[in-house]
Amino acid sequence: MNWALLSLALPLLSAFWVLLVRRAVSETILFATLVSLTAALAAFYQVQSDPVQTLLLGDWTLPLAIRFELTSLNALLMVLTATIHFLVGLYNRFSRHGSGRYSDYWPLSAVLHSALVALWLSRDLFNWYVTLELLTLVAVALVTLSGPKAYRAALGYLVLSLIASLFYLLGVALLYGEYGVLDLDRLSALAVDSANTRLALLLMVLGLMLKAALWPLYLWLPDAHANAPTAVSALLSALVVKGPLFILWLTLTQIAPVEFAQQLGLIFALFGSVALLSGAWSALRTPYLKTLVAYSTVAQLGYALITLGLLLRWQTPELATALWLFVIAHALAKVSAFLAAGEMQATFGSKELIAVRGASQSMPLAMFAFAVAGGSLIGLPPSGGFLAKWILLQPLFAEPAHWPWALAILLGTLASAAYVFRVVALAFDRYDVETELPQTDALAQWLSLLPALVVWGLALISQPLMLWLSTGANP
Amino acid sequence: MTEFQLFLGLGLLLFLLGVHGLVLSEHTIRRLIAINVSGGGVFLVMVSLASRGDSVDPVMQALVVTGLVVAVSATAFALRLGSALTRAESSDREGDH
Amino acid sequence: MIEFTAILAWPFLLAGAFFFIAGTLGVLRFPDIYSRLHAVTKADTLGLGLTVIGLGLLSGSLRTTLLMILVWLLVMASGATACQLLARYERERPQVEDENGGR
Amino acid sequence: MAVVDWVYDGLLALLVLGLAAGALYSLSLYRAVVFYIALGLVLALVWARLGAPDLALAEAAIGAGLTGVLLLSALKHQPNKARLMGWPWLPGLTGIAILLLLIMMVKAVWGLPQGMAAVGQAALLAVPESGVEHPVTAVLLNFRAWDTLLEVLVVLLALLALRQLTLPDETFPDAWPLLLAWSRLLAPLSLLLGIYLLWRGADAPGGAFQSGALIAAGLLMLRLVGLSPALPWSRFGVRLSILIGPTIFLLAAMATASLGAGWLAFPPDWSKALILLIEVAATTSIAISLALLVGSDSRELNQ
Amino acid sequence: MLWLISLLLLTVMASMVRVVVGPTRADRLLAIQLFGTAGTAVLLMMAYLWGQPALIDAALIIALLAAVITSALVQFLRREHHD
Repeated sequence: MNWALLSLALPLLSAFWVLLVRRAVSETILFATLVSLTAALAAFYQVQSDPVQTLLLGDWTLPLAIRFELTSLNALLMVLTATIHFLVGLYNRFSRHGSGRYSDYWPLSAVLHSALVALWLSRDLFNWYVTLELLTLVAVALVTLSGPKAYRAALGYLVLSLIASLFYLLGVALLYGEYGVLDLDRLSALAVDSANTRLALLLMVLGLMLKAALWPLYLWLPDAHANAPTAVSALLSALVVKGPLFILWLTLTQIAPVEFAQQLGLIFALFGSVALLSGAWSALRTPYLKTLVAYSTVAQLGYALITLGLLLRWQTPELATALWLFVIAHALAKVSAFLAAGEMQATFGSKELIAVRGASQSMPLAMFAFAVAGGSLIGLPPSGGFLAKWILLQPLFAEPAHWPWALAILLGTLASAAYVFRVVALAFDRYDVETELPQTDALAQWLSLLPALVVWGLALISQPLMLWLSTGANP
Repeated sequence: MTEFQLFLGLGLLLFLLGVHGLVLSEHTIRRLIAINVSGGGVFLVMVSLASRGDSVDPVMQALVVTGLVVAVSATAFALRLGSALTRAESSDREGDH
Repeated sequence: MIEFTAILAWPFLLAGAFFFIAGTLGVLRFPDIYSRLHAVTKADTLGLGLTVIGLGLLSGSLRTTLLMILVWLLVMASGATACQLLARYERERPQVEDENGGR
Repeated sequence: MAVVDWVYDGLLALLVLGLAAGALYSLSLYRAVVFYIALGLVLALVWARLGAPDLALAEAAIGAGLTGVLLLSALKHQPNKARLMGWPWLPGLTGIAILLLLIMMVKAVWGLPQGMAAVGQAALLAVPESGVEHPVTAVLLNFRAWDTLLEVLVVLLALLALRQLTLPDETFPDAWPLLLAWSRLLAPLSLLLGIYLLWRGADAPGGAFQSGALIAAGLLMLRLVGLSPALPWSRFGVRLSILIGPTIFLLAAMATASLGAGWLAFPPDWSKALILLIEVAATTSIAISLALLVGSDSRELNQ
Repeated sequence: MLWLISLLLLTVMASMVRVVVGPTRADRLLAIQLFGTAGTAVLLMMAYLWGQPALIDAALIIALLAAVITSALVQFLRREHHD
């Protein structure tokens, strides 16, 4: 557990340090992130021998203390968070289009890192509320980094997020009123099927869905994610929306009465199917490159929502493996997609999609990164995205009654293929000879390719990965 | 009905009214007032739940203190963001002329 | 002894409440802002002062009474200052805007 | 319950409701803001009524005071008349929806049991071991100190977020002599009262947040009349005072994790001193952060 | 004592009419000032009634902040006329 705590505290401490001394800002944060990554790996290694570690903060006894829990799932999520933070940080440091070495991107991203780790570790409903607020404020601050043009999107995001937090908080208060505890395990042991419990869970679900931008409460996402600086879009899409999803999954699997969970599950699965198609449809129609990538997040979250819905509907905890594989694969692929898209947008000097015409010749690496990431988003074998989809589809194919869901997922796959190819096809279009080749930045393009390679590399460790996820995800 | 139920119901009503106000308004200050009214409702629910016993539940009180501080920080930032937005948009408009 | 101070305290409390009512009536009934300013800051401050005396007699604790007197002094100073500031603001305010139009 | 209790509770509830409606539905923004400030004051009375003096203190300082100044200062940059949304049928329709929702929600929560929650009882039992006598302070700075650390971080984050914005200019007219003299009196008074609240926090209602908010209000008062010195982010001392709260808190957590019993497990002999140290640092940070959050100048922060 | 508190609450409620009808901004603020005074009186009575000395501190804070708000508002309003 101490390794996990180190991984939690270091980014935060380094953020305070660089805010205070304002020297070697990017280097300090990158170094701290690397150490934090190492610590997360150490924690992950440790958790293999001791699968569920708990820590009662302040050494108080349970119902009073806030509880941290370390399983191989959240250790893996910690590794993922640190990896992505590090990779995006590298891009932001070395790309010409990054935010600069001294900008507040650095301390803010470090706080984001710590807030997420705090969220993964915590098992306390109210503590989650505070981490969610923290996450919201960091995310909004990061969005405003790109200047006045992002203010409207940032404000919309903030307002919706604040009201979502209140929904969540009211739900927590009602649960506390009924059971008198805030700890997840305690609640799980005490919870019964009552009108108050249902109301409380419903309020929490609404708040969390809004925060995680799950369909139909996703309307704030495309604006906020498309208007943020590139590195920030990558962090937001890859990591921030997954935090509320994690809480949603834990509360519903642990606390929700079975019948209620099943009803919710059906709704989730339906919403997820709609999200797949509507997100893809919007991605197909938008004229802007980064907005397309942002809408793809809406669509991809549809997969997570379907998986969560079916998991609740059939009460099959095994599906959690698929859920978290989706999350990990999507996070890595989306980082690549956003970095590549942002790099192209900045190089061509236009946010229009049409600007990438001929990019396969002028910026082959970035285009390759986008295509490779897109491959995982579509779910081409043997990428991480494929792995997740495969685990999800197996039980669906097994029974004819489940085929409609399989059909929805296959349709979603086709739709995501359509928007990925929309970009790729344009890039392979004939390059306009008369325009000058823009100055490209090879290093930045390589950096945008890295996460995509990692997501395809997941296939190499698919067996242990599934094992880790399945042991960690079924407490 | 006891007074805890009176204030519990009042809190829920306040929460809903705030949400209602939020849905109906498109103005930054109004929206933030609505959010804070909603927040007041949630805190009212929490405190009325805390006051059920013989003495008042200290944990719930502490949670509300935390909630208040979080709310005021977020509100402060949101209001200033709203002012910055108004300024940015008015200077944009002047730039167009 | 306690009984005696308690009996003594109630007239003060009642008189305090009376002045609060008077102040509110003034705010509601007086014709213009300047006289309303007077109503609030004088009558209410007096009402609070009487209440403090009454409560001080009831509580019988010196520390509490001193604190309450501090509150009263603060309110009195604040009332006097607010009265001056608002009156001056009203006097210097450009009288062009339409104040009845739902401002 | 006696009749008088009902009259009294009913009046409070009616006031809350009326003021909330005024704050939400007034056509004029200025009026809405005034209603909201009044609502904050009544909520403080409600907390007092429900037996939560800590909250009464916090609400008076934060909810009514700071948020009031904040809303008033935001008014300038916004058009005063703000219509509610266009469609005429919308308010009525949503009003009915609200009513139905309320009935459903009240029905759901009606049966909640009486009596104190398990965590609350555990907290009251553990107070003697916490190093402070006041239960709420014990919860905030010991039992659930991790929440509080994150909360101090939220305040810092709001300030960092504000740093990214290009803000409109804030200039005030020269203050009248009376106002100058008055603020010269009010500011030290609020500082004094803030320190008093912090000091009382260990064994009575009060504590870092209330105290920080009050001191921030004093700083704001000075700022409004042009007496306060600039607190530019570029100055090391300013950054240090803003960061000291969360930093000391985090360092305490790390120290207890590596040397002592565990993350934020204060050793019994030290807990009182540690809590005091953290509280003083947190109060400093909160006071300056809140003052800057509400009243920072356009150039003060972006450097 | 509770009756007395209720009476004060009633006067507060009545004075809210001033916030609605105005007519000037100063009038509306005046209602807040009155509110602050009556609120402190209510808190002081509650402090005595339930033996909660902390409520006197709350009264002190309200008195202080009502003053801060009035002063702040005067500055804000004057600023508007200046531009």
